Amino acid sequence: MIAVKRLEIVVDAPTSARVIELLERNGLEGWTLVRGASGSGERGARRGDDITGVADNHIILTTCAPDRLEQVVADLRPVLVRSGGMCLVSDAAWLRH
Amino acid sequence: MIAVKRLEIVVDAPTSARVIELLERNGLEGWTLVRGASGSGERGARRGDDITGVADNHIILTTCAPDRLEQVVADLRPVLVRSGGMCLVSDAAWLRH
Amino acid sequence: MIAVKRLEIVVDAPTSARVIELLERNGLEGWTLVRGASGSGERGARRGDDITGVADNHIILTTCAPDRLEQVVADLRPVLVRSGGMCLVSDAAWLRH
Amino acid sequence: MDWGLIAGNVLTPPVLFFALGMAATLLRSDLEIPQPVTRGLSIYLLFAIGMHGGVELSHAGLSLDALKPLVAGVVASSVVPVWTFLALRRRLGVPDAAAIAATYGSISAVTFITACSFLDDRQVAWSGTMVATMALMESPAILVAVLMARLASGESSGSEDGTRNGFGHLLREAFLNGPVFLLVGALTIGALCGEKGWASVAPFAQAPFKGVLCLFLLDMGLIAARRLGALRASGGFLVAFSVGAPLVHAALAIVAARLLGLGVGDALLLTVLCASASYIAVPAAVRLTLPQANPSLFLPMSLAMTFPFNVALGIPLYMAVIEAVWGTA
Amino acid sequence: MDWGLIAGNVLTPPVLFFALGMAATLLRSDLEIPQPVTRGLSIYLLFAIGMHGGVELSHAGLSLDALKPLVAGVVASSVVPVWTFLALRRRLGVPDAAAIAATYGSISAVTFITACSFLDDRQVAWSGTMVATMALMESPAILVAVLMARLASGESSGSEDGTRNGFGHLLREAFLNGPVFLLVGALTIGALCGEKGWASVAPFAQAPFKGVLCLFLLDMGLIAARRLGALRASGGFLVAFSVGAPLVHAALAIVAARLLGLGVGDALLLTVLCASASYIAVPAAVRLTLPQANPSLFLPMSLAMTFPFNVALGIPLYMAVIEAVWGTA
Amino acid sequence: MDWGLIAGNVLTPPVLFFALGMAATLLRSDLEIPQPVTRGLSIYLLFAIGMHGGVELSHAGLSLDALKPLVAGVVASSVVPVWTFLALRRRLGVPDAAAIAATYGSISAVTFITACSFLDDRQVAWSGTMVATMALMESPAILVAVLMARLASGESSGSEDGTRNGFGHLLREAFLNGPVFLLVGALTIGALCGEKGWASVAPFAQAPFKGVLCLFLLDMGLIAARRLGALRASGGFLVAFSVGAPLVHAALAIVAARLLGLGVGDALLLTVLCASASYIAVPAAVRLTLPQANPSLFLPMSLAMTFPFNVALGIPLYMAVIEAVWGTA
Ligand SMILES: Nc1ncnc2c1ncn2[C@@H]1O[C@H](COP(=O)(O)O)[C@@H](O)[C@H]1O
Ligand SMILES: Nc1ncnc2c1ncn2[C@@H]1O[C@H](COP(=O)(O)O)[C@@H](O)[C@H]1O
Ligand SMILES: Nc1ncnc2c1ncn2[C@@H]1O[C@H](COP(=O)(O)O)[C@@H](O)[C@H]1O
Ligand code: NA
Ligand code: NA
Ligand code: NA
Repeated sequence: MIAVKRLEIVVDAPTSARVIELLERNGLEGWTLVRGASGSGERGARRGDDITGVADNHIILTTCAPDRLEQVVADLRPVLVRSGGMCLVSDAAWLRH
Repeated sequence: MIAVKRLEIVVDAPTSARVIELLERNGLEGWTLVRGASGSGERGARRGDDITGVADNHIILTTCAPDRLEQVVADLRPVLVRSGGMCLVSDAAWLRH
Repeated sequence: MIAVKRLEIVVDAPTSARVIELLERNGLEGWTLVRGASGSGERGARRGDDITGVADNHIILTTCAPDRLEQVVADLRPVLVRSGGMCLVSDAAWLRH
Repeated sequence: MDWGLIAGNVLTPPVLFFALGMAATLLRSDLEIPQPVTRGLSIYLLFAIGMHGGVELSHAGLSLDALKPLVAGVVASSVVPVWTFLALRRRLGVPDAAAIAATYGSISAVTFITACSFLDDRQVAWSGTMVATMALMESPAILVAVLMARLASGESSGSEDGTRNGFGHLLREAFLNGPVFLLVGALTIGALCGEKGWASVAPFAQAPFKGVLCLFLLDMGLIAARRLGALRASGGFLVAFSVGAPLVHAALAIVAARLLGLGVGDALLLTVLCASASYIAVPAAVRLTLPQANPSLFLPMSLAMTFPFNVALGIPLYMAVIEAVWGTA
Repeated sequence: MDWGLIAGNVLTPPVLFFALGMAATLLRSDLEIPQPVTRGLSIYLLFAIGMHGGVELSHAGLSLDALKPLVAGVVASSVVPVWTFLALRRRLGVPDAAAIAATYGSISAVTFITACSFLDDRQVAWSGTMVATMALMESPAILVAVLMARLASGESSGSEDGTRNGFGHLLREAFLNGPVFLLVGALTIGALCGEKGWASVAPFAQAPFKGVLCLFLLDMGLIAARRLGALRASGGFLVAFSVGAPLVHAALAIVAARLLGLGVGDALLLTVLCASASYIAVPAAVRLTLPQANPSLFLPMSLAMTFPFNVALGIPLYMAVIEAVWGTA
Repeated sequence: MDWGLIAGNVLTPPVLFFALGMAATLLRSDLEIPQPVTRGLSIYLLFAIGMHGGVELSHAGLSLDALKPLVAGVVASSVVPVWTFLALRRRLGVPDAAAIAATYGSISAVTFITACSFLDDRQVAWSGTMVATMALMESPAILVAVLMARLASGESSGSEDGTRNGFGHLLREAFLNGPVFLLVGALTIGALCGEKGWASVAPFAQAPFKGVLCLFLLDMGLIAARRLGALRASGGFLVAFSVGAPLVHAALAIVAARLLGLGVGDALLLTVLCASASYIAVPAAVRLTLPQANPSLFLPMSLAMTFPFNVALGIPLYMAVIEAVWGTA
C-alpha cells in the first residue's frame, strides 16, 4: 500500500467535466465519479431534482502523491471560486492491483 | 485549507431528513447527500430495491469544526440508536471557494 | 466512538458481489454500497453508461478493526489484480447505535 | 372448487411474469430492474388505477349503495390490526407486532389491480367505488396499529431524541404518505374531470396498463424472492401467519360482502382487499412511526408470501367460493 | 373575460396534476418521483413534440407565411433579454440580471405543449411551424444575455482559471444544449420522414402524450413547490416581475400576431412562447456561461411562478383576449 | 444493388435517431439519457420482442421446418467463435481474442429488431421461430469462446483468488445472464399464453414498439459515439475486422439460408443474426468469465462499428443480395 492524499471534490454537474480535465492535466488518471447527489452550501440548496440534472452535485474521488497536492489544489481553487463546491483532502493508503 | 472533522453518516431514507435538520440545528449548513445506496448491518440487509425507496440507505457527507464535534455526535447518537445506521469521523483539510 | 480502519473499495459491478462475499467471509458484516459510479483508471474509462450496467463502478464502504486489516487487504488484492479497481484505507472513528 | 379456474389464473401473463422474476432470483440470474424504473412503474400504476376509479365514481355518483363497501372496508382495516396485534403480541415484541398488524390491516394495491384484471378477463362487472374503498383502506390500519403499540408500551407521544412523533406527525405519515396521496389525488382528479378528462388520458392510463403490470410483476418477483431468505430465518410461525391471515380475512370479508348484498365483482374485490397485506404504503409509514420494528419481518411476510399466495391461488380460490355462494343463493 | 374558460382550463387533468404536485410538497407529503424518471419523461416530451412538429412542417412546406412567426419569434427572443437585462440591472448584479434575461427571453416547451393540448381540446387549428418557432426561440436569448453581461462587465473572452469560455463555447452552450439539440433533431427527423415515419411512431409519440404530460406536470408541481421558499426569500420585486413580465410580453405578442395576420391558434402559441420563461434549456446553459448567477433566483421565478401562472391562468386569459380581438376585427 | 433501398433504410426514424445520437456526442452536445432509462428501455424491448416471438411460435407450432433455422443458428454461433478466435489469436492475447470471438459469435437483439421493422415496413413475412433462433444464439458463443481460451492458456478451472469460475459458473453466466433470461422467459410466456395473452399486452408491447426503438437507438448513438475514441486507439486491424466479419458471416448465412430453403424474410433475419455482434449479453458474461479481457476492445468494435454498419448499410445490402438470389432462382 502506498501513502497518498485522498481528494473528495463536490461540484455541480456542469463543472465536473472541467474538474476532470483539470485532474488529467495534472496527471491524475485515476478517479471515480458519483452523479446525482444533492446538497446544500453557501450558494443555497442543490436539490438534485431538476429536469436536466444541471443542478445535481457530482462527487469526484481521486488520489494524488503527497508532493503533487499543492499544485492540484492551486488549480482547483479558482474553479471552486467560480462555480461553488468544495474539496476535502485527507491521508490514505492506496491498494492497487 | 482548514482543518475540519469529516463526518460520513449512513442512515435509511426516512431518517436522512431528520439527520439534516439536526445538522442544520447545529449550524452545519454545508452537506452533500447521496441517495439510493444499499448496505448491510446489524439490523439486516437494506437492499436498495424496494418500491418506494424507503429502505434505501442515504449517505450524508459533512464537515464540522473540531471543537463542535462532540455536540454533533451527542445529537446524532440517539437517532442512530432509534433508526440504525452509523457515522464515521475522520480528519480532513477543507478547501473552499 | 471506536477507532477503526475505513475501507473504500472501487470495483466494477460484476466484481462487487465477490468483494462483499469476501468481506463477509472476513466477518465484516457492516458495509454500504453505492452503485452507478463512473470512473477512469489504468484499464481505461468506465463510463457508467452501458446498457446492462456491467461496466459501472460500485463503491463499497466498510470498516474493520485495525488488527484485521492485514488479512482483509491480503484477500482483496488478488480480486483487484484480476478485475481492476482500487481500495483506499484510512483511519476513522466509528459511531454506532 | 374449479381447478381449471386456478390454472387459468396462473397461466396469465402477469402471474407468469411474477413467477419468472422469482425464478430469476432463485436461479441466481443477474436479471435486475433499476430501482428508478421500479418506482416509475409503481407511480404509473397508482396514477392509472386512481384515474380509472375516479372516472367510474363520477359515473356512479355516491349513492347509499356505494357507501356500503366503503364503510365495510374502513371498518375492516381498523379492526384487523387490533386482533392481529393481540395475536402476534404473544410471540413478538410490541413494535414488530404492531408493524405486522398495520401491514395486514392495510391493503396491497397491486393485488387489487391483479384482481381487477382477473375480473375484466372474465367480463365480470365491478364498480369504481371499490377503488375509493381501496384508497380509504390504506391508512386506518397504520393509525390503529401505532396507537395499539403506544398503549401497549405506555409510551408518551414525546421523544427524547427531539424528533417529531406526535399525533399530527402520525396522521401525516398515515394519510400524506406518497403512494396514498397519489392514489387519492388521482382518484379525485378522475372524478372531477369525468369522461372527458379520462378520454384524453386513457391511451396512456388504460391501453398499456396490463403490459406495464406484467413488467412490474416481473420486478416484484425479483424483489420478493430476494426476501425469501429473511422470511425463512423468521421462522415457521410467521410463515404460517402470512398464509393463514389472508384466508381468515377473506372468509370474513366474503360473509360481510354477502350480508351487504354486493355483486360478485365487488365482493371479490372487497375480499381481496381484506386478504391482502401492504408492502408499499405501510412499510414507508412504519419506518417513521415504529422505527424499532424489524423490516426483515413484516416486509418479507407481505411481499414474499401473502402477495404471491393471493395473486396465484387466493384470487381464483376466493372467486370460486363467491361464485358458489352467490350462485346457490 | 370568460371565467368559464379559465375554470375549464383549470379543471383539465394536466393542470390538476400540477396542482396535486404542488399540494403534495406544501402539505409535506413524501411523494417523490425519482429524477431519472423525470428526465425520461422530459426526453419523451421533447421527442414527441419535435416529431409531431416536423411532420406538420413536412405537410405545410416552408411558405412565406410560415416564415412570419419564425421571424417574429426569433426577434422577440433576441429583444426581450435586452430590455429585461436593462430593467433588472438596476436592482441586481450583472450575472443575475443576465441569467433572468436569458430565462425570460427563451421559452418553456412544457407551457407550449400545454397550450397545444388546450387548443386541441377546443378543436382550434395550429400549424407545425409553431414547433419550429419554439425550437428557434430557445437559444438566441442565451446568446444575447451573455453578450449583454460581457458588455456590462467589460469582461474579455479569456479566463484566468483556464476554462473555456470563448465565443465558440458560448455558441455551443446555446445551440448544442441537450434539450435544444433533441428538439431540433426530432423536428428535422419528423420533417425528413414525413407522414410515413410519423405513422410508425405515432402510437408512442401521440396516443399516450396527454397522459404522460399529466405525470410530468405532477412532477413539475412537486419540483416547483420545493422552490417557493427560495422565491419568497428573493423578495417582492422578483415575484412581481415573474408575473408582470409574462403579461407584458403576451400583450406585445398579441399585437405582433395581429399585425402579422396569424390565425387564432398560432397567435395563442406565439403569445405563450413570448410569455413563457425557460427552466430546462436555459438553466443548463447559464450554469456554464454565467456561473456566478445565483440559481436560487432565476429557476424559482420561471418554475414556481411564471410557469404555473401561464398554465393555469395565462393560457385561457390570452385566449380570451385573442378571441375578443380577432372576433371583432 | 438497390441504392434507393439503402437510402430508404437510412431515412427511417430509428436509423436517423441513431445518427442523431452519434452527432450529439461528436458535436459535444451535453444530450444525455440517464442510465436507468436506458436500462428500462432495453428491458422493454426484450420483453416485447420475446412476447411477440412467443405468440408467433404458438401459432406456428414446432414443425421440422421451424427447426431448420434454429439448428443453423446454434451451429453458426458455435462455429464462428472458433475461427474468429484462431484468426485473432495471431494479433491479440488469449483473453481479448476470446472475448471478441464470443462477441461476434453471439447476436445483437437490437439489430435483429431493426431488421424486423425493416421487413414489416416492406410487408415481407417472417416467422416467430426466428425470435427463438435469436434467443438460442445468444449463449453458445460465450461457452465456446471461454472454452477455447481455457484450452489455449491451459488454465485449470480452479482459481487462486477463491472466486468461482468452474464450469457450472460458466454455464450460469452464459444462460442465466439477465438479458438472455428475460428474452427466453418472455418467449416462453408468450408461447404459453398464446393469442389471448398477447391481446392483453399488445397495446403495450406492440403499438408503441417502434417509437420506443427510436428513443433507444438515439441513446445507442450517444453511447456508441463515446466509444469511437477507444476504437480508434485500438488500431486499424480491429476496425477492419468489425466491418469484415459481418460481411463474411452474412455471406455464409445467405448460402446456408438458401440451402435450407428459408423464405426471404427468415433468410434476412438469419443473415442479420450471424452478421451482428453482441453488446448487451456478452459483455456482461465476459466480464465475469474472462475478466482479463479489455472492454475497450470488444465493446467499441461491436457497438460503435458493427452495429451502425449493420443497421444503416448491412440490412438493406443483405436484403438486396437475398432478393437477387431468391428472385433469380
Ligand atoms: N461542508 C460541506 N460538507 C459537505 N458538502 C459540502 C460542504 N460545503 C459545501 N458542500 C457541497 O458543495 C456544494 C456547493 O457548495 P457551495 O458552493 O458552498 O454552495 C453544496 O451543494 C454541497 O453539496
Ligand atoms: N461498518 C460499516 N461500514 C459501512 N456501512 C455500515 C457499517 N455498519 C452499518 N453500515 C450501514 O448502515 C446501515 C444500517 O446499519 P445497521 O443499523 O447496523 O443495520 C447498513 O445498511 C449499512 O449501509
Ligand atoms: N486513484 C484513483 N482514485 C479514485 N478512483 C480510482 C483510482 N484509480 C482507479 N480508480 C477507480 O477504479 C476503477 C478501475 O481502475 P483500473 O483498474 O485502474 O482501471 C476506475 O474506473 C476508477 O473508478
Ligand atoms: Na388487508
Ligand atoms: Na419568453
Ligand atoms: Na453473430
